Amino acid sequence: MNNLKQLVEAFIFAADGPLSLDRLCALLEQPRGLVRPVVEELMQEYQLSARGFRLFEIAGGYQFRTLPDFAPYLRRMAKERSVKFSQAALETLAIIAYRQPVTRAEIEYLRGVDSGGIVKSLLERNLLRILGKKDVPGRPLLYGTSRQFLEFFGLRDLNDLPTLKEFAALDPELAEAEPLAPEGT
Amino acid sequence: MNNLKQLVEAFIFAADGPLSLDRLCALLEQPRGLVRPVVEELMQEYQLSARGFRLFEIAGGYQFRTLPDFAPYLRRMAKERSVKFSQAALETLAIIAYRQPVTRAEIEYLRGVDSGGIVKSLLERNLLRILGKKDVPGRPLLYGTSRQFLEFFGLRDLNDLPTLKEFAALDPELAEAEPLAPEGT
Amino acid sequence: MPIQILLENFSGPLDLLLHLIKTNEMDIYDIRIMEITEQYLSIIEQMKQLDLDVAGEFLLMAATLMHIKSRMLLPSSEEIEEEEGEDPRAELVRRLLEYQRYKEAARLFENMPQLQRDYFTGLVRAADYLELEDAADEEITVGIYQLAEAFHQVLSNRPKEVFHEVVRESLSVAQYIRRLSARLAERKRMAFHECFSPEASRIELVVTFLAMLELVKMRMINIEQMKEFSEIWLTLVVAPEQLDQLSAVEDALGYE
Repeated sequence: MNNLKQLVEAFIFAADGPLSLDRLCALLEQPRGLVRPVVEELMQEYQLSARGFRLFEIAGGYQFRTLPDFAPYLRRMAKERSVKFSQAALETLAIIAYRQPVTRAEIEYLRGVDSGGIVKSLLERNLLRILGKKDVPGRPLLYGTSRQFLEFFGLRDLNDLPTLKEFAALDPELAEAEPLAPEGT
Repeated sequence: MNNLKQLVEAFIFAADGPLSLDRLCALLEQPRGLVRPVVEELMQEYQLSARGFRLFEIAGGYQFRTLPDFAPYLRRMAKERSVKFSQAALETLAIIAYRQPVTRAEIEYLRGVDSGGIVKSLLERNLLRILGKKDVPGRPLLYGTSRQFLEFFGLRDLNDLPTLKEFAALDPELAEAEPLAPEGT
Repeated sequence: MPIQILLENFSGPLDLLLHLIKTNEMDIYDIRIMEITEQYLSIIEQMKQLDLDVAGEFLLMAATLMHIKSRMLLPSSEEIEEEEGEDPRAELVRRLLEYQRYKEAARLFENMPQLQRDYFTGLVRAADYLELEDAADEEITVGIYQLAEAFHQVLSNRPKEVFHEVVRESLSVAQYIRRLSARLAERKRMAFHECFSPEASRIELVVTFLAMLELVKMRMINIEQMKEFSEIWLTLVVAPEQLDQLSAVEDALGYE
């Protein structure tokens, strides 16, 4: 029966939200009378041992969660999770990388939406730098990518950015796509 | 110090991927010398106790995962069926994993067939990454495996790849091109 | 003996060859090339008779095999041995061995525990209950590929009116007419593709093309092609001095 406990633990752990007793029984193909005591035993075990997380009963189901005491620390980690990008940030970064030097207006023209906030956050993440001002009325700022950008993507220099043609060549359907090379360096 | 172990456990549990020792130390604001033994103790504990999941060392970090033994049951719960690789995709992935950095032309020479579509789909699944361009005419892209590749196969690093049966290469040139210990991660 | 083989069961010609070597219990270092070539060709022939597509790679290998066979048939005088040095089969053997190795690796990969098939891990669990501001915004792990792909997307979703707008703003067709006719006056005859600079943006290409059409319409140039798909030639059909009249018509073009 030890095996059943391990299995219950594995199911609750791997579920992507609180797992109800009914669902658990269905998955295990075991009656409630057999499964419920196992879950309760598990909850007790976690309660008694000094672990970093516990088994909680939440929203009609069971779920492992870290102890509330640790929340301030864990939030620190959550904030740092920013090595990932939203689709919008990625698009903006891509436009700047391939089209630099580029103004905010040009980015917005290509994306079709306001991009000020995203440019600002990319600047804050040191992925962009300001290359100067464009010689047109209003003298808007010109953006380009930074050294950190190259480091982040593991590029030696901007010439290392793949041209779209190289990807198009992988896929016969895309072969007719525009062969746009990064402009300038 | 028991508190530190709990916190380490909570961090690893709550992280959205394998958590490296360096990152863990930075989050805890503690030196490696203090954190490493704690992680090792935790790993040992999970190894010895019959739990539903364990602490694994994967892709240069630590992560809780269920035991492969339970997979047949847990698959019942998985929402998306894991995508099965085709023979062609596995061959391509193997060539890239063992020979990286490698160009598309090299892959195709080894396989004897066009592999563009497969490379593209592996790139889309994040299992590959572009390592740069090769210093030969045409500057073709160089492919290698990604961190997600390690995560996917539960490998600590590329040295964890199974060793391939050696064969007596007929061509000294090819034998030289054999450094099977892949570079970097 | 008819061999029932479907090419699609093989990931490529090397895979098929390995299969033949194995079923014939041959030593990979000493392939009986006549036998193998014969069997290989008969399989390809069968496929063709069944009206099945045979991928080019399989045909290429057939050619390679026949080439090796012919070299094996050459009298093996010692001089040739010394000159050529290598066994004609050597490169093929090397490729087969190397391929066999990765085929084996592919099998190992298949059996290695895989995430979401053998290993499971709760995904992004902290976001569930730590009340993260951006938990809802789906984030993606990126590499250069994703970056390039994003740019590709932007370009393909680009607003349609882009041409008109930019044409009006910065590249006037009139200007390109002048440029093109000046070059023609100098050279008398130009190939179609020479009119487009390889660095030109898509917009420039479009404007150059429009300029070309305008010149044809004004009967300033002639366009000819010898046969289908061959090079198209542009010839100036007026005296160079007459090009001066161009500026007069410019305003009437309506491009501004």
